[in-house]
Amino acid sequence: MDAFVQPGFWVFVLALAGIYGIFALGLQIQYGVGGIMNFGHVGMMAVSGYTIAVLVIKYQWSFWWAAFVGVVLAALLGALLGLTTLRLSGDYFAIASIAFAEITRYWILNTDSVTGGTQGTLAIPNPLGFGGYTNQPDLILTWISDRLYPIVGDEASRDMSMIFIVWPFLFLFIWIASKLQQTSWARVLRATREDDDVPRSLGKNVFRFRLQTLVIGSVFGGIAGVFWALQFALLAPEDFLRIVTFYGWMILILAGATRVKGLIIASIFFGFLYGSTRFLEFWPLSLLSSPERAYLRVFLIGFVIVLLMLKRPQGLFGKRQEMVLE
Amino acid sequence: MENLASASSTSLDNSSSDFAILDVRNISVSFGGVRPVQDVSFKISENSFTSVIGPNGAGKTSLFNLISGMNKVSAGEIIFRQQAIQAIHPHKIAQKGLIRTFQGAKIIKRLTVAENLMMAVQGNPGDNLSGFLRIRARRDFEAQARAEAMRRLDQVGLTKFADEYAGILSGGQRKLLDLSRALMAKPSLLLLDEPFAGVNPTLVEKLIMVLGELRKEKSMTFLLIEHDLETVMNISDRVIVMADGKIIADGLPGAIYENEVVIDAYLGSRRKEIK
Amino acid sequence: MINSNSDQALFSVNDLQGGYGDIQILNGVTIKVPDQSIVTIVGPNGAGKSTILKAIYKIADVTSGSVTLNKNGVITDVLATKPHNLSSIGVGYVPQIENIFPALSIEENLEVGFVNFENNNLETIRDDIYQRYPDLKIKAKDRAGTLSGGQRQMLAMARALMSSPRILLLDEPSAGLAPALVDQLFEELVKINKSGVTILMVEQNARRALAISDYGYVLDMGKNRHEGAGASMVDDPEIVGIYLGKK
Amino acid sequence: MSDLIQYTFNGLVVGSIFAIAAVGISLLYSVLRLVNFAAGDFLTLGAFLTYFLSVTLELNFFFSIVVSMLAGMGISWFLELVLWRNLRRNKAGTLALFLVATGVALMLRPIIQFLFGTETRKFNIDILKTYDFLGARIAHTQLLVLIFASASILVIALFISKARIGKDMRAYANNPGLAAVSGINVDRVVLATWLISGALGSLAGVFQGLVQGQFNNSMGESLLLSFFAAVVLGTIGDAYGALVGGLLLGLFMELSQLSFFFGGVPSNYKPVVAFATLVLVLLFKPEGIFGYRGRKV
Amino acid sequence: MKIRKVLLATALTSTLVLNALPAQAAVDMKIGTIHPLTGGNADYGIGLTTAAEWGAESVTKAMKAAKVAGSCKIVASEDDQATPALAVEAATKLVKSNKVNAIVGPLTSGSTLGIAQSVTVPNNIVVIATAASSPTITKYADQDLLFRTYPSDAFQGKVIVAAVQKAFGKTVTLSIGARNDAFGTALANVVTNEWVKGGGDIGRKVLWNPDNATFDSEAKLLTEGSPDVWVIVDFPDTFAKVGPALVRTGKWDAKKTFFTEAMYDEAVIATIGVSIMAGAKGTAAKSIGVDSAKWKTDRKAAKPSTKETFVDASGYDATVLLCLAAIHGKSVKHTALIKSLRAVSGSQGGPLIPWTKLTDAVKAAAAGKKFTYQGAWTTAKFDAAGDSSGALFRVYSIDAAGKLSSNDAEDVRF
Repeated sequence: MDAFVQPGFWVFVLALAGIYGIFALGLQIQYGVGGIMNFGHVGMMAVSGYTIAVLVIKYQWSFWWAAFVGVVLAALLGALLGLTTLRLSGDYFAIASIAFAEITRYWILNTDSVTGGTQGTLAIPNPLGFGGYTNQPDLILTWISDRLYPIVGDEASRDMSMIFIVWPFLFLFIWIASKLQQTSWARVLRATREDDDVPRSLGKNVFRFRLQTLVIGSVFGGIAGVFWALQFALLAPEDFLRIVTFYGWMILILAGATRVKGLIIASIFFGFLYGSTRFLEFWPLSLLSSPERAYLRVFLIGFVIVLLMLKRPQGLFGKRQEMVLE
Repeated sequence: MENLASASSTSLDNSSSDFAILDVRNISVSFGGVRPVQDVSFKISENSFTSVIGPNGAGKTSLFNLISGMNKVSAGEIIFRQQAIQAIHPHKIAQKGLIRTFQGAKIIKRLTVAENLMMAVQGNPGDNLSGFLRIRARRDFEAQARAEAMRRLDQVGLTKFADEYAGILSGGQRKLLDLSRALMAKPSLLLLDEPFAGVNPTLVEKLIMVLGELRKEKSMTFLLIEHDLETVMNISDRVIVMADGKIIADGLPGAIYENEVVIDAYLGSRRKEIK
Repeated sequence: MINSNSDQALFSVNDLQGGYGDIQILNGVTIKVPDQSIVTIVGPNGAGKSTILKAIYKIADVTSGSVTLNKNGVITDVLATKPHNLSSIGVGYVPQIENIFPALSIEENLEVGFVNFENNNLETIRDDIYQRYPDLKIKAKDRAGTLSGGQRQMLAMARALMSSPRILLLDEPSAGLAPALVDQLFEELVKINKSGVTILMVEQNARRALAISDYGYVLDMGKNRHEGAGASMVDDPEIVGIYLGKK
Repeated sequence: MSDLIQYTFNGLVVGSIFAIAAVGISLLYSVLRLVNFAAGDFLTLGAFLTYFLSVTLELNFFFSIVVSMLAGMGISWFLELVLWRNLRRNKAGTLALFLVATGVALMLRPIIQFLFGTETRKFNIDILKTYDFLGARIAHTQLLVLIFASASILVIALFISKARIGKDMRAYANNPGLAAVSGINVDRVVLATWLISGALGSLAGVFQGLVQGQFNNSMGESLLLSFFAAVVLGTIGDAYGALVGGLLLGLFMELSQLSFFFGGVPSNYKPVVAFATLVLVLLFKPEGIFGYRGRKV
Repeated sequence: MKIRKVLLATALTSTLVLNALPAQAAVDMKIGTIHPLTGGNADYGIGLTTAAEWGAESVTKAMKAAKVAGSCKIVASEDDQATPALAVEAATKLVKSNKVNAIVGPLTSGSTLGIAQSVTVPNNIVVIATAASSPTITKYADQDLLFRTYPSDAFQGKVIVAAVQKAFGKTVTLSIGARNDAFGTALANVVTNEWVKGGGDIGRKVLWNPDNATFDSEAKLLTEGSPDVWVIVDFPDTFAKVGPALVRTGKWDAKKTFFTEAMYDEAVIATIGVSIMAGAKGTAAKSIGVDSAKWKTDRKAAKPSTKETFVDASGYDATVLLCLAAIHGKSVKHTALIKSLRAVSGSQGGPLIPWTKLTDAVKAAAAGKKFTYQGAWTTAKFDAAGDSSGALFRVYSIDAAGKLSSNDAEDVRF
């Protein structure tokens, strides 16, 4: 219990939750507005994260330009995914998108000369010897934590600085997304979620609207990738397994598929759920060995999503109608 | 169908004097062996009001699907304002001013009533992502669209539902909404697919009144699918009768009424006695 | 002539109300189907004809009213019976559209319709059906999706007959059929009826259907509007009025 | 030539397993519109259970397989009762089903690990014995798997085409509305589908375990997307299609390594062949090899 | 608010200071572990975690026997599923919540560098990685906080190449097969480079995905062109699938094959199949003059439920070294730990004390003496980069009965 109430880890969890929140916001725009079930979202995060690492380490770009290019590439990947497979209906598209993300991951895994391959970004061929890619942003993170030091003392950390970077962005993006949701553009998309024929018969190019949504969602996936890269300072192909997309969906469902603002609480809730399962050390669980407690953790994550879909498919904040009326 | 020839001879060629806004030339369609529309041709002149009648399965809705581009013709041409439209996307056809409604009133249940209407307004800068940044233009357009929508709602008595989900509307109210939405698009040619079916008589009268007013404005051409001949009689100036995917009669409403072919098409012909 | 109000009616729909969700289609419909008869329900579009049948099969919702089957004095509450059990109590149904399994062979379509009672046998019934519809026998191994419209209707009927029904519910059997086939179809219905199967059909082709019917009902706006002996209604001007909207 | 035979054999072996797993997934999809993301873990479970019975408890191998198939059926049935039935009643949409299936997979995995451990296991069978066939090396276990898997495929195909419940399943998948009104007991069809897919999952797991020689607890999960690719290739929801799609995909994945195929795909890209096949099929022939144009996808 | 905080802080500090006074003698070492406990590599992670826990227990027992006050405990064992992001999460939890003084693990190089970059280096936490072999770790600017008991690929690769050259000559053709992950590809690259540098030819280089459905096609590729010798870089769980496939090609010869230390385990050889492995050779890190077989039997007795893997002892040594260092420096502060780690691991010489005499080692550490701990896995002798420089490599061979043998005279040292 003593360990449980220490703030440091929760600061990390909160920073990570913010990143997941941005990640889930991308899915939210795609699904909540456009009805697109993208199960390959993690691919966008991988692309932008890796782009940053490669450009900074291999070509000594500025982090910020690299981040910009990373997000653009994530958007392009979204466009490519959409142009090729968005004609497919719901579940077919979902399966195709998983395949897309897996192809991306395998490419990263097997292209050592660019991505560092299995070794992760630390093995990116680099003319200057070993180097990370976060030197520039680290200056900012340090600057923030220096400002925080007088207030929170030793709790000032890189993670806490990350919170001050990630969360304002999350709030900004949620604000933008909620504005976006009120536009006539989103109105058409919400219509396509129910029926293609009506908007089409009223002169709306449904495919273009969908594609735009997919790309915008991918941009948020890409931005999440930027923060992910910043938070972890090292990327490896194993970080971008399809389970990560699943976590994004979990947050989305917790929030209620169309509740943008619900994402804030949902991200925190998910982060807390995910983080707190590392503390299953009290009696009687203490009787289990540490590996056994690790299985329990995975089990619980699965159990929560199943229970949630069974008992409260509309999420914490959504209306039941929205899940049922699919 | 024995009297087909005589039925056709009663048809009026409305298009000879007026400008034909729609010219359907020998269109057919087939799906897996079924041919819902077979070699259908007709012209619709501008500012006219034409009704298409015929029993179930006659191919009326299939015809609408072809004209609006929802399905593609297997053969034939469709000319809308001197442009061939049979091969272009439905949304492009709509953008040209050919708007349709759907049988059974397809409303978007999870949009509000007002949103359903506002979606139909053409030329919205907000339809483009590039328009997203033109905040002023978008806001002005939305305000106008909203005002227009409220006007339409007032016309059909749905004002109080403006900000409710359209899903809560009753069947008849959905029909009103569907019709109003199509009108919001300011079409030059409006295809109405059974707008009155399942609507109570008072509402039907209201709808007919709305359509009548629009006719007076002389800015719209109507093509209507309807079963109720009395209604058809009241508003149309021409009736096309379809059966088994073909046009079996075409003419003035009054003439159609007495047409034996039409009555046979509806009630089934009096054929040989069956023991 | 059979008295339609007879309490001996094999199948009766009593003051049925309902529709789809909050859209009310049926506003109180009463239909009596005497044993061994053919009864036809006609009426303009949207009158709620098909909805009656759909309500029985839980495709449409019922808000009030009842449907009963009186088989030799044993009365069954049809609405309380699960749709898939209706065929085993002797009710067969041929929906208007999508009434066959296109991906299955004709033989399989028939087999799927078969219901096992104590003393009937799949092969015997199927042979019987094949005798009646030689066309189906020729194409027995083909996918039903390859059949023409008329053959499909035939197969749909045959499939329903595989369950040896006491009463057959038909939803617009002539819809979409070429005129020549329509005649064949109605002749076939008479034959089926002669073999002891009661028929309740909903039909658009009012004259021909009424011509072979013992009794007819005209519905309008979800209510009984008119009824009478089948043949007598064929030339009834009132029906023309109801259909074409003349009041 | 011997290369071609060798790779074809390898492909057929893998393909026959893909086929068996894919047909279970495809049946579930056609009947319940459910994309079963937990299918891979059912494979693992089947393999480990068979291992436990036949190696740890030293029971007869075939008996063990039967028991583990029964267990697969039992678990599927249990999940149907507590989970899927309720979700259908709640009118859960595609997304809900996707997420629940993934959730079930997340729950199954640790259970398997908890029950059977993390170690690599192998069945009591000689995995080294090989035969020479026209210059190709045919492994004894793989030959056995190919024979038994082919037999199973035949049985499955026969079952689907001949057994009454198989016909009911296809009828229900083809036209659920008509199936309900023509006397087909829908609950029975759904239950049968779960039982079959549960049994096939276990069976495919045992076969996969035999082919690999040794297996650990991530065996099934890592093959899941290949199964999906097989299902899509053979037309989603078409049971026969899944059988053929599985075989074709297996062949394709192995033959792609031969040099005549763009110089041979490097083996570390082998899974990509499956994913790319999936995307390409969806792209150019979304209806699959057995679907017809106009089928809604 | 602020005043309250200051007061609280003062109160806390004073109690800490008061409590800390006697603790100067009795060190209270808290260690956390990070290994994959679920997922594909869970086998190794669980083995290492259990071994580490046993290591801490053994030291505790030895401390009691040596009448040394204090404690050395594993306070939490975390799961990272062998992914860097989860390792960072786990490390953050250990450091921030459990307030550990040092970390044992992770298994993989990616995770190791991930936690170093984001967590342990910024927070001054000493890490001894248990199986990370990437040469990059050597170069990493870790402020001397990152150690490892597992030999770098740079060593191991050279050792294998030297062994192969000695047995088959420098100019023969070598084919290399490796699992397609961080461990396999990195070592395969080192071997390839070293071999070419030595003047040899590379025949085939085949990388296989550990979770492939079958490996027959990969095996076939690897045997094409009849190379003179093979080097295989794989873990037992995957090679258990690849090995039979290789045998079935009929073209592969175990006698012409070199493995890494992953196969230096008779139980592993038995699992994979003696008939497959018989005649093969390999290189494995070795602890000078230490009975590793005894360690395995002892561990089995202490922790019977967990299956052993080849690398387990690395976790044991890492934990024991950390405990000894804490006792030696009488402090859990990172600066002291770093200094003492070198003092007890033999970097500065001193008498050899094997792991079987832990009580002696604890006594020596408590007395502040310099000595060389001979681990069950390795004699670490941490060098300036924190790498285990004392590693001696044996060249082992597998006989027809699946027994391992090696000749001390052939040992290679770096």
